[in-house]
Amino acid sequence: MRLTCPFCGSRGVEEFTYRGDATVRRPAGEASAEAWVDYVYLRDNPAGPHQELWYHGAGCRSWLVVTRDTRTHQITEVRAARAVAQAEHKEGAA
Amino acid sequence: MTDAHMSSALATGVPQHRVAGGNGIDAGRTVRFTFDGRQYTGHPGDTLASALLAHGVRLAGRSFKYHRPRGILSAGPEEPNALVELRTGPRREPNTRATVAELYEGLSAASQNRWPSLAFDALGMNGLFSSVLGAGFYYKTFMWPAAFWEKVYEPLIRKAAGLGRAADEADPDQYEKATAFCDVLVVGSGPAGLAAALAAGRSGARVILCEEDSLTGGRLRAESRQLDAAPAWRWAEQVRAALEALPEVRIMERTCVFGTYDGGTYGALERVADHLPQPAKGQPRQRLWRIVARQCIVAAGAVERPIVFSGNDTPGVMLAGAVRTYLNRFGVAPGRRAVVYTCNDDGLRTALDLARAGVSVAAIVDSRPEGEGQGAQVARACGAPFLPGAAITAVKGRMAVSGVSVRDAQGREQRFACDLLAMSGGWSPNIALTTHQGMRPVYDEALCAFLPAALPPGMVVAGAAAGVFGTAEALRNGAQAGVRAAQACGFEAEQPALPDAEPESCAIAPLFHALAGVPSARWAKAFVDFQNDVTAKDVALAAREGFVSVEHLKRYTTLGMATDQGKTSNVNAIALLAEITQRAIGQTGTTLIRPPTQPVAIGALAGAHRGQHFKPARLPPTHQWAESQGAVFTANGLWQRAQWYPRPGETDWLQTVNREVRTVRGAVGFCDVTTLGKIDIQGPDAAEFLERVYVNAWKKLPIGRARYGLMLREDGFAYDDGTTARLSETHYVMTTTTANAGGVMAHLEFCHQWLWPELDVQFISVTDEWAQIAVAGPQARTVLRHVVDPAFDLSNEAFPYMAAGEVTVCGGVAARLFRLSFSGELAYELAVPARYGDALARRLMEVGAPYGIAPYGTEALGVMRIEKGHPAGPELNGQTTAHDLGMGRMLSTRKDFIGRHMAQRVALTDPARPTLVGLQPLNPADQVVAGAHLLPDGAPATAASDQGWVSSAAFSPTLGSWIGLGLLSNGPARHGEIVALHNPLAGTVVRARVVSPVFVDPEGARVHG
Amino acid sequence: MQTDRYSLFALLREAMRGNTGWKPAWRKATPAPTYDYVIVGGGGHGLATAYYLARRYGGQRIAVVEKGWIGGGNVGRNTTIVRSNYLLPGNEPFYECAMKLWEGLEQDINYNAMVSQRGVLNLFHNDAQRGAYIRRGNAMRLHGVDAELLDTQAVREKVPFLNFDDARFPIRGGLLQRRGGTVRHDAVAWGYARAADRLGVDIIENCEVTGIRLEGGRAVGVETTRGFIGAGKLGLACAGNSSRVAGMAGLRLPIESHVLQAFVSEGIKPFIDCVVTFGAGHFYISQSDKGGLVFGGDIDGYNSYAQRGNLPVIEDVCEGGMALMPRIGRVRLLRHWGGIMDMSMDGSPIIDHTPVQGLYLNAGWCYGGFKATPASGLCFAHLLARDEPHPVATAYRLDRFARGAVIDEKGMGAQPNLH
Amino acid sequence: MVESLLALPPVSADPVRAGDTVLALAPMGEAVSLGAFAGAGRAALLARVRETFGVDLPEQPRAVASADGQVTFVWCGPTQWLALSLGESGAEGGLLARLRAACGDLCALTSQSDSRTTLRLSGPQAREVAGRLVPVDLHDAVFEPGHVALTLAGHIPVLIRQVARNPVTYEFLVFRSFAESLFHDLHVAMNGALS
Ligand SMILES: Cc1cc2nc3c(=O)[nH]c(=O)nc-3n(C[C@H](O)[C@H](O)[C@H](O)COP(=O)(O)OP(=O)(O)OC[C@H]3O[C@@H](n4cnc5c(N)ncnc54)[C@H](O)[C@@H]3O)c2cc1C
Ligand SMILES: NC(=O)c1ccc[n+]([C@@H]2O[C@H](COP(=O)([O-])OP(=O)(O)OC[C@H]3O[C@@H](n4cnc5c(N)ncnc54)[C@H](O)[C@@H]3O)[C@@H](O)[C@H]2O)c1
Ligand SMILES: Cc1cc2nc3c(=O)[nH]c(=O)nc-3n(C[C@H](O)[C@H](O)[C@H](O)COP(=O)(O)O)c2cc1C
Ligand SMILES: [Zn+2]
Repeated sequence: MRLTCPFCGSRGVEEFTYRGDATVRRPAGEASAEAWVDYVYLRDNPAGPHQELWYHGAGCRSWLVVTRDTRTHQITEVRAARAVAQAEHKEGAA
Repeated sequence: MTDAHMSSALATGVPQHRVAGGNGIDAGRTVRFTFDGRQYTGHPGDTLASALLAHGVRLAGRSFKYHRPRGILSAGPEEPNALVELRTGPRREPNTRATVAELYEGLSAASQNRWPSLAFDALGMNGLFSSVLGAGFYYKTFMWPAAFWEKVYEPLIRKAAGLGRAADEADPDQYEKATAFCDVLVVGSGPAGLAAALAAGRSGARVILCEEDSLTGGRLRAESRQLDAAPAWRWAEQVRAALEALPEVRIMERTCVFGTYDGGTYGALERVADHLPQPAKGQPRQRLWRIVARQCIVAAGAVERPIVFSGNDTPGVMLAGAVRTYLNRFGVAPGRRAVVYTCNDDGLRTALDLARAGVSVAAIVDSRPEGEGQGAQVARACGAPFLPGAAITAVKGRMAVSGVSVRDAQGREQRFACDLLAMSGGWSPNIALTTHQGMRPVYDEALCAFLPAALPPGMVVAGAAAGVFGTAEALRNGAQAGVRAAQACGFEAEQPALPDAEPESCAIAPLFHALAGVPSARWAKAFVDFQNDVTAKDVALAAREGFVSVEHLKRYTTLGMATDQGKTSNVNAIALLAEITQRAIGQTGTTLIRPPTQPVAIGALAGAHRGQHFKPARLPPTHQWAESQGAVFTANGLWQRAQWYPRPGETDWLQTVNREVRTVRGAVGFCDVTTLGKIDIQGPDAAEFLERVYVNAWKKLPIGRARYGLMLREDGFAYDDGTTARLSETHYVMTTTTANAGGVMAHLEFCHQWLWPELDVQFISVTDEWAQIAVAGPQARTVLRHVVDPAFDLSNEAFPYMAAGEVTVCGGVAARLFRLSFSGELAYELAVPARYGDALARRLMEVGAPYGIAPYGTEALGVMRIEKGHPAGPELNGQTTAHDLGMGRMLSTRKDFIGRHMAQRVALTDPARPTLVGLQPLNPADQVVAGAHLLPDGAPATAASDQGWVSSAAFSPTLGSWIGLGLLSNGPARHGEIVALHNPLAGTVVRARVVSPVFVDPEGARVHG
Repeated sequence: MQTDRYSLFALLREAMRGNTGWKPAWRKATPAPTYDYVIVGGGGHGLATAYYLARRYGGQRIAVVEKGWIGGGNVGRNTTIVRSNYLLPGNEPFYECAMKLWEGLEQDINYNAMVSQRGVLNLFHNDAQRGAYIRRGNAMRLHGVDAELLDTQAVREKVPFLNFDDARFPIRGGLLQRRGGTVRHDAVAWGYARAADRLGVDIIENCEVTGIRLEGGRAVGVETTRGFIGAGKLGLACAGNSSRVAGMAGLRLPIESHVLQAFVSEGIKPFIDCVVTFGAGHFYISQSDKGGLVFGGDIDGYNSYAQRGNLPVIEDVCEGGMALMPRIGRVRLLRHWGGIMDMSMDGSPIIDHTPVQGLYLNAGWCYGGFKATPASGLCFAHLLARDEPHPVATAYRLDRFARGAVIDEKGMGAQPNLH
Repeated sequence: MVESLLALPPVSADPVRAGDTVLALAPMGEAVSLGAFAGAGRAALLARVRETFGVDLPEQPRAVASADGQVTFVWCGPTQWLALSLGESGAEGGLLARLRAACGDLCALTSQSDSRTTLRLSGPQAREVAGRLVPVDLHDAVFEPGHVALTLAGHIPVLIRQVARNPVTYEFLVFRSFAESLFHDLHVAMNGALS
């Protein structure tokens, strides 16, 4: 499997580490216990397109949000996690 | 030829079966080899199989279960029968297919799975019991008495298991790996592959052409075919030369593409030196390629199918196409008098080639009714009797074919004497690479073949692999595939001029077995899977017992599970099952084909990283110096660290470690602690960032001070700890444990890039930048005074415990000094640029000598941290909480930090959780062992009384006693209590008192001294 | 007369009449409109559940529905290691229960599953690992389970062909459980299926569950590719696919689906006579009774429902193999494949009710559920029949994540790919 | 000035060769990492570097030389660069000091002089040898002098860059503690690549 790092280009999966679901969001400050359990433990785990976090640890050290089909391992999109988070942050702030 | 005749040939060693014109051998040169200890000769270009056949050797091996005598079935990698142990000693290679083992001078091979000899094999008796030993028999018996399985039955079964023997010693050869990138990967260099490579290569695309054989050409070398009115193999050689001249084309012979992986990655194995007596110095035996290709053209050809009939496994029964290969490529006639048995026109060509080579054709048996196909014509041309609509019902001969029984269209039995039976059940396209991503092929009734339906992205199939069987068509098809693949990569491509090929008929009528009308009792010797001895009868039995899914059939009978993975047997089995269950072949479906397409040596998949080089070694800056001191090293993750420094006269390690500890506690010692992770953190939000990743407070940490920090995981359990020092308003340097250095870095990046992108902060590892050396002991300051340049005030007031600062040492070397103590003594960590680490160690030895300085290793470090009750790896094992480690009160309630919320869950705050304590045996000589469990004194040794465990233990020379750290339920409330340390593995129980985990200097006077 | 019971005598008798009298191992059942219990998933756990329900809990009308052919999931593709060498109190009694059931399995179900107690040896390479293994071995012993600690010399005597002399991470010893070993994977599925079938259980193949019908918050049956099947109680045992199927009832689970690869070499004469795991790399190995080296290593580490993995892990596993056993360098890898497992958030399984009434869950077995098969079946049957957890499976509750009572053998936290 | 501590090179071996391809330790120089702060703006940092060094910090995996040729800026990630010079590390008026003056307020500056070791592989077989260990495409149309890749050489994290075309020359920047292992692995690959 190969991931295209937006910064480094197409690389073998051995350069990356996986962190899982990129759709969950860390609850804010005093969220409910339930919200925390959801965030830390519960996953959609879909068969099909999956948004997930990868870390280009052996490369540019960027965290990436990757859209990958869990049935075929085909990757349709890779974005820098920082950019995704920043966009959301701005949205949240606005 | 009779058996007697053959053995006389053996005795003389004359290759009596050579005929003229082998296009792939160098008949002018001779190569010697041995098989089962006998000497033979062959030519460069021969395989072991072709050379044996040239000598009339038929018997090559024994089958797996019934130990039936087996010969050579094929001329390629699909060979199920002729498996040998190649080479000897540590290079012994079991299960090597004689049909692809290239001959080299001195080659030595031995038959396998037989005892005492190939010709007489005691376990050949198994065949007599075949009706008992049918499919799945072992599931039905060997159950009584239960204890007999391991003692009696299994050892018996295991005696019979396996074929060849693995070497007894480590593989002496090297392996290598490499990655290659291309636009177009072409798999196979038959007419389709060559045309594809030419079309793509001429467009300027980067092309890799992989051919598992030693020569390019595919079937063009195997056939007596003409292209442009010249032998077809000459055309192959011309194309090869043309390709070689193209700068962006790379031809890789002896390279098998064995697997299709995700994202256009292909695995390939290059056999660099398997055709040589041994690899040249420094060279690998084999090389594993990871090929990254934008497009892949699978032009892997097809494999011929045997026909299922009684006795079809007798040595001398061969695939028709293989017979042609031996004739045309190797110049070997595998027999003197042959019968051809076919259901298709391609098989008939064998009769023509045989006749041309002077082999008499005893009969042509064609399953098709009179008038279908070209049999009559061919028979006339060979002067052979022609039997249309006929079937072979039995084979005569045990060690070799001596004749066949044929039932003709009228139902009459006829016998023909022969020493060779060439059979063709049609061709199965080599589609393995198209299925590795889970795609299932579909059945084509007209071609009698499974063809790929869906393909992995970027893959196309061409030539016989795509069911395009004629040479002219394969050429065209391959060229088109090459053009399209190049275009898909953005190149302008056009079809190359293709040679003229004579028309060739591929007409076929389905024939998978000759059993119609044969009493089923005789199916027993009608083999479907040769190597695993699966007969038509086994297929029927499995179906009767309900194993009617092809995947069940496979697993129940082991059909297709041998080293050949059913390349010659799967389709016949499917067809048989379809017939028995009255389904169509397509509906019955195939089993899933998995990588590798050909078995791959485990050594090659491992590559160069073996032995001491299994993993890279990280060497601390003082490594060379420590070596010179005679240090004993230990692996700490990838790091090699000095464990202790033995001195003359010390007889065991404990003595050494005790001395090192005493030196530190009594005078001064030093230890390289470079391996701790060091992360440089800078930015306006650095303090805020630390607040969020550590449980404790950071904003108020003064510049020039360090603080101990604890990190949790988001699930509330402890993750890592270390000290972080503030060097300026916006600049910190964090230390992590050695084990988690990489993980913490990734964690910080995660927090920063994903959780809190609004924080302005930067990280970089400085682990390797600084040689960090702990100098510890009452004399530490005194010694340091000789190292740190005089301008710097080292006094306790100016540079107290937990101070951090930038200094210069040894006359101007920029350094960092931290007053930290893991040992509990007056201690410093001095960091100098890594290049000076070695010199600093030497300097410390020099200037410290008057004070009795000694280096200490990780073992003494560990003893002292246990004496001080500092948690380390065994306590920070991912299962403990801050509370468990006695650090519950560090958790700030005034801020959010990673893990804060989950750390509050009931089960994490339960006071009964095992919590850090010290353990001191009542008898100081009683050894405390890490991993012993803590039970109330006098309680029975059962799990119900289990209240904790010893996490770390050491002999404390300071206390003159063994001591331990443990996690004990309700621990802090139990100081003073006596508990029992149970170690049933060693059969010991040690009584110990629960004490504070800080054994030495609990007030901390020394560190402040 | 058809032959039903398996024995040496039956084998001989059938041999004499051309093996024509054997009955199908299990009937090809067609679904009835409704059952008391419907188990989703014809893997080891589902089939064992049905068997024990029928056999020990007097279950009446029971069906196992399987989307493909039984045993085609993880039970049919695992590396067959069975052991009960667990550390944590939540696990150890359960796995020992499984081990005891393995020990009597063949006589119980009249099927030779080749339970082979050839021993499982876990190697360690440094002091920290030794401490951890001693802790584990002692936990086992306190639970009354066999465990032995071997030093380097003892390991050398047992498996002399390991790399002792040129190792980057020298072997310092090992923890041995002699009662551990291997079991013929397929036979477990077929044996339970046959035994359950004989007790009247309907085994319905090629029947994929596509929906869970809820009425008033209660699960009443499943929609399948072969129509609706009503269920008094519905039990999910669909390893690897638990999230998908539970999702049909609106549940989200603390599970990710991951691929684990496995490997088999060409058949060679036996020389490895126990299971060996390498403590300094990702590698474990045993040798099948056919002679193939069966080995594996770490998971690929990303969510997947494709039953295949990629080269980096294949290479990593083979590197581990060569580091440990350099004599297998010229032995060839014959085939490699993958299986999809439920990787749970703490690496331990779940056998529990769900918030949906009538719906029960058996999931989260990670890469270690084969050894659990008999106990998993027994405990799930117990839960289904009695509506309370079996005493050896009380820790496997769904709410343990909210409570923090996780059973994290490896201490990796809520990151499934690290377990 | 350093008076009495002897610098120890990170790799003990002398240069090795196979055929005409040579592997050697490059001289130790000065290396400083730049980590751009977000607040102050990346554009400002680029401008400041351009002002002082006469070159744009590369926005892609590239290495560029300063106008005076004394400093090379190597891309190291979306917000990081490595500045390399042949000067003596930590010297007054050295690279770190120059950078501090130029842009110390806009980025994190950290000495990496001792973190990184440079191994230089040069010769007709250099591409073949590098390709044995490095899983990135080094074809000369794709990876040219000036190109940089952060990747793995076998198991070892490296920054590889091509520094010359004739003969093909690469530099591997590797963490100092890994240098011996990388040297060994490259040496093995050199011998193997001759077949
Ligand atoms: C490569 C590999 C190696 C392993 N090695 C070991 C080992 O050595 N030791 C060990 O103890 N464990 C091992 N395991 C784990 C073990 O195999 C599993 O934990 C265990 O088999 C899971 O239980 P099962 O047998 O019921 O699963 P499965 O056999 O997977 O059964 C689940 C069944 O549910 C079916 N199903 C799924 N969805 C539906 C649906 N919608 N409708 C109907 N049916 C459905 C599936 O088709 C499947 O047949 C390994 C796993 C893998 C993949
Ligand atoms: N008339 C018939 O019925 C019939 C049937 C089948 C084949 N053929 C003949 O076969 C030829 C077909 O041409 P083609 O080019 O498609 O096939 P081919 O068999 O000539 O060539 C295929 C080549 O691919 C190689 N190969 C296979 N798998 C490989 C792998 N995994 N990695 C590397 N190399 C691999 C083989 O060694 C072989 O050299 C024609 O000459 C045709 O006449 C005829
Ligand atoms: C313990 C074990 C031993 C196996 N031995 C063999 C073998 O000898 N030959 C073989 O072809 N496959 C063998 N396999 C692999 C199966 O063929 C098959 O790949 C596996 O069950 C997964 O199924 P799949 O590949 O169809 O998805 C074995 C599998 C297991 C679990
Ligand atoms: Zn990157």
